Amino acid sequence: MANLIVRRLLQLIPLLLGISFIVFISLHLAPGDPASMIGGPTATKEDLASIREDLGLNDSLFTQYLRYIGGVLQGDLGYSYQTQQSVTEAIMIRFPNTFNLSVASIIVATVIGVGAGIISAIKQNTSLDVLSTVGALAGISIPNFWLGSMLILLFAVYWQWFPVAGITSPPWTMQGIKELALPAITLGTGSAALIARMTRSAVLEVIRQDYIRTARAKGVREKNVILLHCMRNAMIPVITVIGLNFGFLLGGTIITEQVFAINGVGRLLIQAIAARDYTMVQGAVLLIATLFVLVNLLVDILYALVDPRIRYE
Amino acid sequence: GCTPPPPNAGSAGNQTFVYASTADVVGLSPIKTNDSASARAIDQIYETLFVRDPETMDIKPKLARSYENPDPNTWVIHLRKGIQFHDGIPFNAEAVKYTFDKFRDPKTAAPRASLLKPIDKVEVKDPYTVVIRTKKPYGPMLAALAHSNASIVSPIADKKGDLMKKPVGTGPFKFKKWVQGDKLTLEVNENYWDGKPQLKEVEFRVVPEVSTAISLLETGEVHLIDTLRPENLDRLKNSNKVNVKTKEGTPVTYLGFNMKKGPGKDSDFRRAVAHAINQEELVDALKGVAHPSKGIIGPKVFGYNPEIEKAGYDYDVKKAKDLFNKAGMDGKSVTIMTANTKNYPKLAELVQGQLAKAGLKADIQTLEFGAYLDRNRKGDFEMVIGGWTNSTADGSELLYPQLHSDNIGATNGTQTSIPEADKRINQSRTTTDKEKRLKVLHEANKLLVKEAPWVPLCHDFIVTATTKNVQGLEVDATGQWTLKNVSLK
Amino acid sequence: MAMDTAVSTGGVPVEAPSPEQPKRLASTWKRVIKNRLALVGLIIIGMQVIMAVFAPLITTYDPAVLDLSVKELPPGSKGHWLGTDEYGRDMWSRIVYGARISLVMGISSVALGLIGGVALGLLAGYYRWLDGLLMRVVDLMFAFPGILLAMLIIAMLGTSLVNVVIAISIWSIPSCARIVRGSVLSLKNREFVMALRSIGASDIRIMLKHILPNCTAPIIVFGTMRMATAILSTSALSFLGLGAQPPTPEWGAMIAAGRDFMWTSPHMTVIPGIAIMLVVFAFNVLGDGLRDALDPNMETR
Amino acid sequence: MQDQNSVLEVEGLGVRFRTEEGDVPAVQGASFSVQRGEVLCIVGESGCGKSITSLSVMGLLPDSAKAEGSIRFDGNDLLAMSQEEIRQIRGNEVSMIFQEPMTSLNPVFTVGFQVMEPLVIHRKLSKREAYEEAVRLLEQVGIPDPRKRMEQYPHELSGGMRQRVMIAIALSCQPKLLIADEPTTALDVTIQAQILDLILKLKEETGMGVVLITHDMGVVAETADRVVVMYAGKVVEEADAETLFQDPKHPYTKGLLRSMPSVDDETYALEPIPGKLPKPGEMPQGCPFHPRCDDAMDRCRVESPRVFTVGPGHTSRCWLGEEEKQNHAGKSVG
Amino acid sequence: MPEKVLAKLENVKKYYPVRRGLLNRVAGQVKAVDGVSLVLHNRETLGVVGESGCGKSTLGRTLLRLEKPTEGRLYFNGTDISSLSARALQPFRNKMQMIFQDPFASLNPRQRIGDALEEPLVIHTQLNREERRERVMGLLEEVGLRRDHYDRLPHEFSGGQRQRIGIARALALNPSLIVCDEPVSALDVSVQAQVLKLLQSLQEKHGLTYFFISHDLGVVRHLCDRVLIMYLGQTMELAPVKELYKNPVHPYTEALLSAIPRPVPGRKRERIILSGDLPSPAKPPKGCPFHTRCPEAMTVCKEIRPEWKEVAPGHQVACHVR
Ligand SMILES: Nc1ncnc2c1ncn2[C@@H]1O[C@H](COP(=O)(O)OP(=O)(O)OP(=O)(O)O)[C@@H](O)[C@H]1O
Ligand SMILES: Nc1ncnc2c1ncn2[C@@H]1O[C@H](COP(=O)(O)OP(=O)(O)OP(=O)(O)O)[C@@H](O)[C@H]1O
Ligand SMILES: [Mg+2]
Ligand SMILES: [Mg+2]
Repeated sequence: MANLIVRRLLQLIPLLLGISFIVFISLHLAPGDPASMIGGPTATKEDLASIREDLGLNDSLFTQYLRYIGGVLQGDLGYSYQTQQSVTEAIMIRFPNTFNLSVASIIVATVIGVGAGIISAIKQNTSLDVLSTVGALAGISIPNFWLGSMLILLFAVYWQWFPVAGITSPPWTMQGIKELALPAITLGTGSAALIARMTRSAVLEVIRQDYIRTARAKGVREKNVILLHCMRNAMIPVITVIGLNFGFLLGGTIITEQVFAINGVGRLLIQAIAARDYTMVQGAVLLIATLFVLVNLLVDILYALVDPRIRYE
Repeated sequence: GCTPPPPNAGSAGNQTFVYASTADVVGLSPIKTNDSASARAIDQIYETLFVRDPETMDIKPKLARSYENPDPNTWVIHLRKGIQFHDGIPFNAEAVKYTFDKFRDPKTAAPRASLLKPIDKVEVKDPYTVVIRTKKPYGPMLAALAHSNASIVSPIADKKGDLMKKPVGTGPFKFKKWVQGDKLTLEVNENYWDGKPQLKEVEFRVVPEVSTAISLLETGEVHLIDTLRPENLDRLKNSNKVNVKTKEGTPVTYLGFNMKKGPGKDSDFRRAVAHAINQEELVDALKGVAHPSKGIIGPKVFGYNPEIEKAGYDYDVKKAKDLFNKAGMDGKSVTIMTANTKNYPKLAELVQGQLAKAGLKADIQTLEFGAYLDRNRKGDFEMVIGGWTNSTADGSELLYPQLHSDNIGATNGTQTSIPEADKRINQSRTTTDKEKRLKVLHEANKLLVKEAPWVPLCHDFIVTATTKNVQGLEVDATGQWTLKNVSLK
Repeated sequence: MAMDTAVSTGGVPVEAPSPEQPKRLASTWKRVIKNRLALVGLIIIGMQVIMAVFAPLITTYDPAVLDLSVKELPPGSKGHWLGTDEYGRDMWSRIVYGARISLVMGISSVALGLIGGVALGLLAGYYRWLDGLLMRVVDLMFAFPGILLAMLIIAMLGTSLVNVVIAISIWSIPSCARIVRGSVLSLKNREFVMALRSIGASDIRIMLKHILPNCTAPIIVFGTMRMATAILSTSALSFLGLGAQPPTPEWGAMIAAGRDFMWTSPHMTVIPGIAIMLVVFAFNVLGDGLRDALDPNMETR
Repeated sequence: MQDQNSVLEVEGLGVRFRTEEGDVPAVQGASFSVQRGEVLCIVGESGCGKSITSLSVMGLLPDSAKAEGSIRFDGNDLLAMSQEEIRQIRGNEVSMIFQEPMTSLNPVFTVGFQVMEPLVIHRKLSKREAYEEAVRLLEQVGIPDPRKRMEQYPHELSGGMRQRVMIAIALSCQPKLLIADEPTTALDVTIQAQILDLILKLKEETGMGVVLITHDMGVVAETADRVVVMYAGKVVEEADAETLFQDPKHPYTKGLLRSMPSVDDETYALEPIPGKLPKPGEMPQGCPFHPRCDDAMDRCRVESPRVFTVGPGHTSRCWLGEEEKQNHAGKSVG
Repeated sequence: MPEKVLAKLENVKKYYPVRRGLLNRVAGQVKAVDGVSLVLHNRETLGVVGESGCGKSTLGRTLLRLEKPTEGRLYFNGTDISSLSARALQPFRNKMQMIFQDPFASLNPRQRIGDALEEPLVIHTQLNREERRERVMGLLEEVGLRRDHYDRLPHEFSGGQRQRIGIARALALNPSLIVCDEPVSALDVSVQAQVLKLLQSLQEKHGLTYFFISHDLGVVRHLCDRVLIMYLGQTMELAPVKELYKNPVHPYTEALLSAIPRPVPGRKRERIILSGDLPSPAKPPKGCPFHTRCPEAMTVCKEIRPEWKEVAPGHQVACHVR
């Protein structure tokens, strides 16, 4: 297990180098540069020239990349071109919000998805099954901004059960839970649909296995057959989907963050791209990639916990 | 409870005012920023030597007491006494000199350095008198000094700290806390020289989605929003909790031509387009929150003369068709470039429809703003829909950057180079005589409207929405406001 | 010699082998339409295709022509049974013409993504020595934020439908590659692959003729699910101002454009939303049906 | 007819599956009984209905199946019981060992958990007692070092071990009836011998009735007291083991015996039964075996044979049986 | 017995790496085949018997060069093919074929039978479509299938029919050697006999050599000329079939023979019941691999691997005890 962790973390290094290189190149290929965005539409040639000089954009690409990577290797993600603030700090302000939102949405998605998946599997080919399929598909096909705005309109403006937007309190307080509720539902429905479909097929697969018959032959109660014997096995593929989704959520969910005015990584990233804030984009992407790898690692570790056949030596 | 205490709970002096902006504040130094979200905050924290009267648009002293021009190249400015920065150091001529010198220093790389470029030297005559010298007379000097970016900063604070993060000015509110991307909190400046404001705290919340901001306004969690789009108005009109104010403003939106290549080189083509544009219809489609004017310099900008309306091309589809034929445009199509921000895509669609009526097929190419800016600077387009906010409300500051040949390759995206116009624009800049300036600006305006490197589409309204209990908010035609006199009832 | 007198279907030996290809297709087809949900999906898609093909015949308005005198009419208005949008364009015409664009975009971006993903997945699954390298590339693509990718492509290549399609298809490559690789890994160890090697079949032949056809089930399921994501991605991109160019009646762009009118004219978002939902639903149930019908073992079960 | 000594009496059991092609019979009119301390073998080719028959006894038929007839266990009709009542019996008084030792144990639970489960459910033992009992059971089925095995997962055991664990589970509540569905098919001969010996030994010790399902006539010969031969969902012959091998009456039984290569006789000529087992939905008219039968008569093609008693405790479902003079009026069910 | 040597194995080993740990290093080896030497004569049937996992299939696959031997030499028709490249092997492919244990798994479920049978002809011959079709029709009839089976998919056949398809595919290229990997163990009792008879008649007709893998000693006795007993990747005993059944020398062979259930009721023979399970081939015991279960094991068995020696003409065995 320790071996696995070390290996993954080692693999992270070339991955991050690769990503930072690609991001660097593509940002520089994209039209516009940080100076032009800092100067804005009013900037004259002189203005732009002095900003470029100030930011060191007149050096060769190679020098710029080396300078950046040199800093990163020393643990310094650099300073934002646009706001001149520490990239690490900027990310650390946003990350907790994104993290809380991701956890909340994945909880919503898992509860709804796994529940609906089990029901539609054990009631296979009944109207309940069809209903849950249709519901799942509806969940995927509703755009997040639409659902989000509707939820705000109904639950925050009309009934005023939840606050409209923003995160002000820690997630373990009542107020914090209320603040996370609507965005988490908005994000959760999409993932719930996938999880439901995955759970359904996994349960159907497992329920046909010989050991389920064995459990029944032992006289195990049907409820336990499903929840204990069946789910423990069916969870294995489901965990992958949940993990993958969680990885994506951690990368920031621009639209939901925007609709619910959540100060998250997704918005940071998109603002940074819009501002051609090279260092900030790099920093955010490196964080997202790292998280993605870590979540995958977590999934692998969970695998081993759920499925004893998997052993990482 | 999930809603904050009712906004009118506290008595005066105990109130928190919340403003929602769609964009995050980039930074809090007037020297190092050039975006409107930052400017709104800077306007509460810092002050300028001069300000524009929101009603009359006249420029009057603020931190300055008075000024005189011993000669057209010299501005002697007398400062108010007894004003302190938030950090306790006194406001004086040294501070002004420091601020302007820092602003103009190329090493500072101030994004709006061009604003004070005409200044040659800043001298401290006595602790409360500064002398600003220019090489050539500079007409829009006062307008420039009234611009947010010309706010005076505390030299001590700037030298030791980072104004971007911890601003120190003389304004009615001082910095308290800033969570980047989320919320900026200001608190009242107890020692404000011009009378203590009634609000205790001011919050700038970032709410990127306008419809969410409106919801917040309706629930009373936010008191002011000013980035409304016309489409939002119908919703707000039905709300009994919200006041919407509209007011003619300085920003102009235009349809520009590439004057160096493509069909835009042909003046017949440009006139044809001008005839094909129906401003009334555009304004109507924008729910009336814009005003039609044929002038490039619009009604709220210094240099406007109502005469200009007669000089413009009237809406005449038939003429447009003829001229298109004359320009040899049958069967050809043009591309209109625009940015995916503000009303531009919407106007592009409307313009496309109007051109189609006159027989010209136009394709729209909306670009992400950075790419748009890049191509605009390079003049890489056929036609463009763009805008200029006129934040100094001075015609010279519109025509010089946008349509003067000096700025081709930068702000003059249409690459307009009309020697006659250049001359008038230069004159408007190099005289300090107000009447003379008005005259030459009007002439330049007329000339440009005739030559039509731009076809003005509309001049925007400034739209603000507040909760009903907000009182004393005065909004300037450039969209600027201060909360000094605001209270919640 | 012992003869296996198979008592198969009726037992009447069919001597002359009939032209087999149409027969296979027909039987797959029959099995698809036997599945009621899949049939519904098929009908919906059929209708969309008809709408797309005969758009000029079944609409009375040009979807791109503005008529500000009739803007924002609610559904059920005279002459515009689905209402009009903010520019007075007929919603029905826009939906009908939008079917062309959304279907083509959805299908082509998924198809492109599948081509890339299948190629990567096949190679990685089949060649152990390539697996490590290719999977790291896939990881890289996975970890690279999709929206950044889209924005970069669009910032570099410009906002056009083709570029949106490219962005979305690149986006689906890594998941597809992983799915295909998984199936290939398990298929590779099946005995029939060994059997093919024993008759001297080349790797290319085994991969393309034998392994690939056996991966169709997961590919179909992935592809049809991905259709939903693809069509919705265009709406997300439009929301960020990066999608189809106006006045193109693309459904995602229509939803995004209508969001400012959600309170006053909700039909501007709801109608294209329903259109998307129907397509997504149809493709998914059809995909399920198709997978079952293509499964050669279904009959024996 | 109630036999004091019999644990299980199956009469006229029929199982039908609802499928898309309509109702398909999998078992038709099967009757047999099992005595205490007796091993009844059910033989027949794959797909002839052996497993379905045993699953009916366990009440574990899939939802799409419908059973009719009567299955009396200890005098009570299992088919008339509620699911909950049957559950109480399952794993307790009747238990079952399945064909595939590799897949019949749940891969994610320890061996200990799985052995203890029925003890907790049926015998209501505490965790601790169940643990000790499970260790005892593993020891009983010949698993060395049982305490260590308790903590292991199925994949860590060999096939023979796993099958022994399955037997331990099945025996945990001292059932009156053990059903073993091809318990050794997946194992090697040397291991198979160990397992069969174990089952027989345990039967001797506890006196339970055993139903052993197999298609290996060798296994039958070595273990069975009585044998039921099934073909295409029907019981075609029943006899005690000795009789069946010495004097098989049904042509299918005869064919089966002839098509087994002999280990001891190299001159033995293989005589395969031609043709193949018909699919359940495509049963030929008349006797299901007639297309493959050398002795088939015209009558066999149209009329399904009745069950004839052809000797003491020896029945055969074949028209040839009618000619046998012992004309005990057989009852016809098919 | 025809004497001509068709194939020869000299100390053939096939180890599979066990990967684990950081960077997937090879941490150990499964010795699937561990030093097998033997000769295969023309037109004979060599039976290979052993428990599951003892390396029978691996040996068969290595013989056909579907796996590259880790060590040792492999001759076919006098040519050393142990290290030829895939391309250089191509001419040998049509001379050696395989029939697989699971007839269903060995057919591509989505390929029509006709196409599956034509595939070797496409790869190895210049025949055109029509000629190939004719050849396949002939093959179908030869193995007892009907011409109209050409267009069917594998799942539309019964197990016996599928195995006939596997046989037809192996025959398509007129091979001289066929490795039969448990060709009947997945079949029903009554069908198994049909297939065995078919294999016998084909051998007579085409002069085939069979390498016949099975764990059913009854089947082997019936079909084979010589029998090889394997245990944990090693050869235990090799003898002509009659000799082996009459005079088993190795204790393992004895146990195997005694454990076979005989279809003769009442005659409960004394069975040699071995204790314990098959050790893992990744960690085979030192010395004689069978010593952990051998009722007659001696100390020397635990230390030294017994030699492969001839105890009677054509009868070889590896055991210290005998
Ligand atoms: N769920 C099901 N739906 C439809 N038919 C089924 C189902 N399960 C079994 N059958 C049919 O019932 C018949 C009897 O099956 P059963 O499993 O009892 O055979 P078996 O004798 O145990 O065979 P084997 O030796 O292969 O285990 C088979 O023909 C099978 O096709
Ligand atoms: N490709 C492979 N990679 C790693 N190990 C393998 C591979 N193929 C076989 N083995 C191992 O080699 C050993 C011998 O396997 P092989 O398949 O030859 O046995 P077998 O005698 O044919 O068994 P069975 O009777 O079950 O078919 C087994 O332990 C197996 O796990
Ligand atoms: Mg069975
Ligand atoms: Mg094998």
